[in-house]
Amino acid sequence: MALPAPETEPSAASSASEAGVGVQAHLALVRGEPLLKLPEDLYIPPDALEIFLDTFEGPLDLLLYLIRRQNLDILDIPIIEITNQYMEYVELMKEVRLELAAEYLVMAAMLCEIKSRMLLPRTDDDNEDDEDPRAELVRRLAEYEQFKQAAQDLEALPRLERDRFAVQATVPPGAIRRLPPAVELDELLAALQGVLARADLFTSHQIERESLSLRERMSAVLERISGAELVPFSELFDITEGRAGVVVSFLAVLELLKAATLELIQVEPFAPIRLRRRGLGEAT
Amino acid sequence: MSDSQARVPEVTQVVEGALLAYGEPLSIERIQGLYEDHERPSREAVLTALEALREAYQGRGIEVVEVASGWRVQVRAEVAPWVGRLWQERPTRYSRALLETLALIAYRQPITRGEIEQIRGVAVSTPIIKTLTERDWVRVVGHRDVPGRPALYATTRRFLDYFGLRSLNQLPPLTEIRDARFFEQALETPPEPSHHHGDQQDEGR
Amino acid sequence: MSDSQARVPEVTQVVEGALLAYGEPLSIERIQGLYEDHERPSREAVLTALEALREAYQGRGIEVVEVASGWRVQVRAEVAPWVGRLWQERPTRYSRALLETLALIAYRQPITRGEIEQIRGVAVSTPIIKTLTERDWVRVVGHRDVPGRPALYATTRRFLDYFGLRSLNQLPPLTEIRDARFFEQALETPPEPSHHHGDQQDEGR
Repeated sequence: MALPAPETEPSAASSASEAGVGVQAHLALVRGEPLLKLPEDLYIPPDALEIFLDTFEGPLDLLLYLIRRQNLDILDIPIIEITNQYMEYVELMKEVRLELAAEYLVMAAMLCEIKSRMLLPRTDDDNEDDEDPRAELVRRLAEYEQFKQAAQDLEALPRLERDRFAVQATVPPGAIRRLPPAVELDELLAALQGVLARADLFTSHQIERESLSLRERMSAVLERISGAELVPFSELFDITEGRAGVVVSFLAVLELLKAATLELIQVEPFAPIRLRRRGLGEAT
Repeated sequence: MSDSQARVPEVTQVVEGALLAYGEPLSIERIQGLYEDHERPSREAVLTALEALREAYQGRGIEVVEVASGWRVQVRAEVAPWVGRLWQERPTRYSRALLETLALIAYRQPITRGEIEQIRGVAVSTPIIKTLTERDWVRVVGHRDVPGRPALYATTRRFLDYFGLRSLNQLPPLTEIRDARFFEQALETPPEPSHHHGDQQDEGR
Repeated sequence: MSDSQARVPEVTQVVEGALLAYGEPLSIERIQGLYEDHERPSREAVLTALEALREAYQGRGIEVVEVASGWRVQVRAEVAPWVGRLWQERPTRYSRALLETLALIAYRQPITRGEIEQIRGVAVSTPIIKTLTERDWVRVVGHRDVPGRPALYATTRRFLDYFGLRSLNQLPPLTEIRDARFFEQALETPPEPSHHHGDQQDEGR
């Protein structure tokens, strides 16, 4: 437990009484009459108080501390005594710390409720729902204690970066290559199908009208006319492709002219026609 | 690939190089996957290589261990205190609140934040959940089908790796709740009259 | 610290653990600095340890080398091609947005980004264009002479190679793709083993 070290407890008890005056002055605000009203077993040097209170992980933790410190049986808590001690701490926390988690107050209410139920006389005939008012609290305390221990066990496990260190040998450069994802043609076509379905209304005709060979040729022509120089019109045609090929090339050039990607230059009538990129001057 | 021309090294060499370079646990399958189909060693061959390494590392500064996601080489515990001085900063200590939250998720998974809060008796702070998630020790595995659909948290393989465990079964057992018999009784049946007397002592406060 | 009680391990063990844990070159001084004053090994002792490691690593998957800033352990060149495949895993699949963009470039080339966006109805992210360009499936073949001079994208020869096409003409015409039955037909007669995944999908329908 992250509570005051055991060896400080007995000595703190005596030092608290010895230095009584100073301490009282220090904590004068606590419940009006501070140290004298503190639980007798609250052996905490005043300057360590906040740290001490900080060590509690909530009301269950505080209750467990109160119970364990007195070697009390969790299963048979003297509820009145514990409630009183708990309230002392809560008062103290309210004085010392500005914010007190609401959970502490909820627990205080629960304890007071249990206390009052314990004080009520019981009639023999309502045995049915007459369970020990402490049962729920005991169950919660036991469960919390179990996980409090589990957390400590976890902390004790040897772990990386503290008790174990992973290795990291260097790999010579060049050995590492990252492969991009694989794509199947079907995936590509399925994606296109999706897009077409969405874009059906306004783009379908346009997309379908032109054959792929024309589209491909347009790219090829653009590639051919990539530099700043003028390319003779005739060079864009490969006679060996036959009539169909020539027609496709011609259509490609027309499409590109229409799209204002290329411009056609003829210095004078009947001079060779040449092509170049449009607007290339501005770009370079 | 030029790899195909290279002489295939011994399995032990490749396994050692891979484990040491990767720094994270490697499964047998992952190691086999380093090879082209025609040169791939059998599962047994990889296991034999791991065993050979384990022996070769006897009395050395490192060791081969098996954790949840596979095999890993780590610095031996005996030299860890010296090696740890390589890093100036002390390794982060985790708060009790974080460890308790982690313990609850580990032992009670899948669990909602509300359930954790109920057992701990205090609110679980968002930074704690964030830290646990960022460390990849904990993740959301679903949602409970109740109003608000709260997230269900569970621990990850990396959590096990980090704490050097092969499975959740290797977690330290939860401590028995003392006198479970009474505990159940207290919950299920009305307490015996004798207890009333015990309580009444308190009247003498 | 409890370290002081621990038996000081052999220098070789500490040196090995430190070199492997650190992953970066360590100088002799740095290694010596891991020890408390009274237990610190001499420079010669550290060098001897390094030499011992160098010998121990003969014929193994790793080696000790001295580089500018000190000593480090690295994977041997002989096994590096296999070990390097650890980082070669195929990342997750391409996004639908990327595939749609690629398909549109293939079918509508040369096409500007704006035109792709118009057809898809959403913006085309720069990383997508970057990925496609880096993969050398797509490139800029010109600029449309309109305000802003948008780049015109087209597919490359490598794109054709990757998908096993001799020319774009081998892609199915749009009218066919548009037909909802297209994929069912195509999958009923799987021509190549490469369409295996498709088959399995089909069975699951």
